[in-house]
Amino acid sequence: MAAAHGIASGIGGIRSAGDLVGRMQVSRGMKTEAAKKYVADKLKISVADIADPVVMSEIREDLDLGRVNAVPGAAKGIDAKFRIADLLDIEINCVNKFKKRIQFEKRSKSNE
Amino acid sequence: MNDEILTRMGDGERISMSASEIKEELLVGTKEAATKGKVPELSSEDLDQIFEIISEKGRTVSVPPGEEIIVTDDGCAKIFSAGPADGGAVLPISRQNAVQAYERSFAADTLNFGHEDYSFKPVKAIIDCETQTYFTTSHVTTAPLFYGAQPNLGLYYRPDGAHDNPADLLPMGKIKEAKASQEAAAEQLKEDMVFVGRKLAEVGCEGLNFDTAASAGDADFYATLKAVEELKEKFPLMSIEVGMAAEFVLGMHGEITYEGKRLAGMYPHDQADAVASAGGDIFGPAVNVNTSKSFPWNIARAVTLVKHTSEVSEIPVHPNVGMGVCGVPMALETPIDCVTRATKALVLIGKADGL
Amino acid sequence: MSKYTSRMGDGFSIELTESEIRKDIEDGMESAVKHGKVEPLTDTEIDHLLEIFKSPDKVVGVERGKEVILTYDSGTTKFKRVNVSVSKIQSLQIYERILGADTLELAHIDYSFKPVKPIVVFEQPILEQALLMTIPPLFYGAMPNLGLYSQPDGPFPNPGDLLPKGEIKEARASYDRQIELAVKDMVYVGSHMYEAGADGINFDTTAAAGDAEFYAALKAVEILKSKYPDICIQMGMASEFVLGMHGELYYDGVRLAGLYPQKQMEIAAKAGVSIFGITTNIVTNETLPWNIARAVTFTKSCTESDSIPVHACVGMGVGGVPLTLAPPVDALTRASKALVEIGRLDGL
Amino acid sequence: MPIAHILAAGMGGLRTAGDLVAWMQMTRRMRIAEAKKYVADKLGINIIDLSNEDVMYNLRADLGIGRVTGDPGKEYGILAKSKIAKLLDIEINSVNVFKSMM
Repeated sequence: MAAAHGIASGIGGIRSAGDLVGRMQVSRGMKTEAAKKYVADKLKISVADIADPVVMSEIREDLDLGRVNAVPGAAKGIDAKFRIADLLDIEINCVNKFKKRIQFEKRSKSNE
Repeated sequence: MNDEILTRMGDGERISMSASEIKEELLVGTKEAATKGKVPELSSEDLDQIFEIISEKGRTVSVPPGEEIIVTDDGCAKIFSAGPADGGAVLPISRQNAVQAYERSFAADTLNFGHEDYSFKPVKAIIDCETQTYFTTSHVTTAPLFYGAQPNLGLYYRPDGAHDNPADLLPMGKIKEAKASQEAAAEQLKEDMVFVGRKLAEVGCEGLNFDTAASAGDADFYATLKAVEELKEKFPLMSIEVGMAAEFVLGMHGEITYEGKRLAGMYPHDQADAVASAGGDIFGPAVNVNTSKSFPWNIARAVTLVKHTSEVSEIPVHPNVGMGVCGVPMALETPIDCVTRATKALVLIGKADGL
Repeated sequence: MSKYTSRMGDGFSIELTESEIRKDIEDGMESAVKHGKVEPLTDTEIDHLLEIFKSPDKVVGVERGKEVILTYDSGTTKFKRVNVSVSKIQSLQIYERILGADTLELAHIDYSFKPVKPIVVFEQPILEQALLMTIPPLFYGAMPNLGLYSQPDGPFPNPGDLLPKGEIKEARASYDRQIELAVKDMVYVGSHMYEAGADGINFDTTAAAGDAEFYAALKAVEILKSKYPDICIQMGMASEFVLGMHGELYYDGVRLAGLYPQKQMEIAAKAGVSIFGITTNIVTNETLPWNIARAVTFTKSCTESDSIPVHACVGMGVGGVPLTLAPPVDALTRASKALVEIGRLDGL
Repeated sequence: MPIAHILAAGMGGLRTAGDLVAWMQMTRRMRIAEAKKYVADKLGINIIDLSNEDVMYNLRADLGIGRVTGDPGKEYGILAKSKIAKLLDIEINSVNVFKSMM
């Protein structure tokens, strides 16, 4: 059933920008139109391109946001979410937790 | 000092003892078990043999060829895919994958899987999922496949279950009410165990493991025995293993009898007799570990109780040799030196048929 | 006169003429208007629905640019239930990389908060590992399922036994105590999973046991939201109408018994819910056009107001999907398209 | 921990004859010595060889009762168990259920 809904009306997850629009609903409670516009603005693309796997595939590759094809060396999980949080200017719970676990701020400071 | 031998405490802490200290601990341990369980002490030859096992130089020890026994377990799938609280490694593989890995990669004699919440009551709600998984897994495995769950009578008391909690009633002196509550809860537990057992038997279950039986005392044990009786009568081909929670059946009720024998206060040899009478095929005794005593003390104690059970039992005896039972220290990362020494002693001196 | 293939609410295939479809659409809409006291569809919307049902294609889809976010109930258990031998993490990876899911959901096979409580420590490390290797937002989901708190499963007298005997006061007292325990369990599980890094908690099939369950879920949401202001909470409903099993429970001055979707959503938003999951029931002996028109009318009443994102529950027997174990894709995709394009959903 | 038990005292499952001896405990309640003798007699080998990989690996292939290596085209799972039931003259519940479906 999930596959049929995905085909009929889903944005397409990490094939396109579905997860990014989803993030805006999850993090800011945005309605779909507002969430799509927000993401499109951040990506500097038109709203129509949000669900386009060809456009989004290139953008995801350029920004290293994780792609549906598990390309070697490319972001696949938490590293992609680090970038997504920065890109969309949102807080992601597990990213924050992960930062805490690796003492991210302390390390960043010592690297400066 | 050259004669110092490395061993551990019951909580896993590494210690060293002299040969004479270990021998003394073994003697005191067997005496303690003999007094409590009203069973014979180990002979001096037996104690010498355990001493030899403890003092072997190698980190791990094993039985000689030809003396191997059958290993049953309480949910091998868990060691791969369950959470650390259950001793698991949280590998991202399914239960079926885990069982297959256990059979093919670790060459286990028997296999076992169960629900994440390893008790019969929670299994009832998802029985279709469990029977389906059992059915397909049994078709792709060759070694005998058990399904395991705990009777866990505690789930039938408030706040989780429907019956008044005896632990609330007893301190108030409401003995009669506590007994009535346990009897009603035991009846419900038995119904659930028979329901789950029946569903599994109908898809071809080869073995059902009632694990950690009597954890809530004599009423828990009674419900288990009654369920075994009923299931064995209906499905004689489904083998039943009953593993115990502790060496001693707590008399939370106090007056429950099975075939004329009072269940409260039963030690392993009597428990084995009750399980065999009910129709159980394999009995798993559990002997508690005292964390403030040494490994030699604990293993001598465990072997004493298991040996007598093996001598009098009419069915195969598979001691539970897990964390905190039958000599294995009470530590989440159980030390392999003690695990293998406990295994060897229980098999060679305790005359276990399996583990 | 040409006929169009459609289905009944139980999934059986039927043929309808254009006028029959139009009549069923109007009747289904009327049913929603009458029961939910909501606005009817416009003529243009009715025409749009008609076109969806007249389409000869087996599978239909939304217009380009109108795609929405998909959330999932009982996410990982779907694989286990159909006996696909993969772990929960593998299931999530399949959702992410094979199905192109916008969001993910981790869940226990016994999909209620109460049974999760004893195994929450097993769920946490799975969630932690899944979070490291997946990208979309990850929910943890379970049902409030108040039924588990009454006898024989739970500790309190069963209102289902008390009510037929006329013991109304006793039944209400039992509900009050059930609410207390259920809130505790929901907050316990929700807190543990959020602390482990979940992006959100999904309260699925809420109010299945009526107004007492709805009240308990709202209270739990309120507590979680005050503990974790950034938490995303999705609340999917069990049905279009909150059963008044208790009858006298109020939240923020509003009586919960008898609430239809629009009011349910308003109350949920007040409690702190971030995404509302509207549910509309199926009438199996009515046609698909009747059922979908009805679902769309209810849905539009929620999405028209300026509120939180609305994701419809569009599963077996709800949201216009026939009540059958293998829902036909022609019916399912028509429900999907109609609810998104006319119901103006934010997701489903 | 079960892996430590297997190494210290286990018979070796499909590597040797561990599963066969287990079947006898489960279906006939045989104690370990009796079960080993029964299986050894059925296999026509010495008891000591029940846990001898050198003997059992080839014997399992000859008898078609499944091997730990899961050889392609050879018996495993329910098919191996149906042959084990015949070999040991026992009834295995899953095999009976499977046969009733055929």
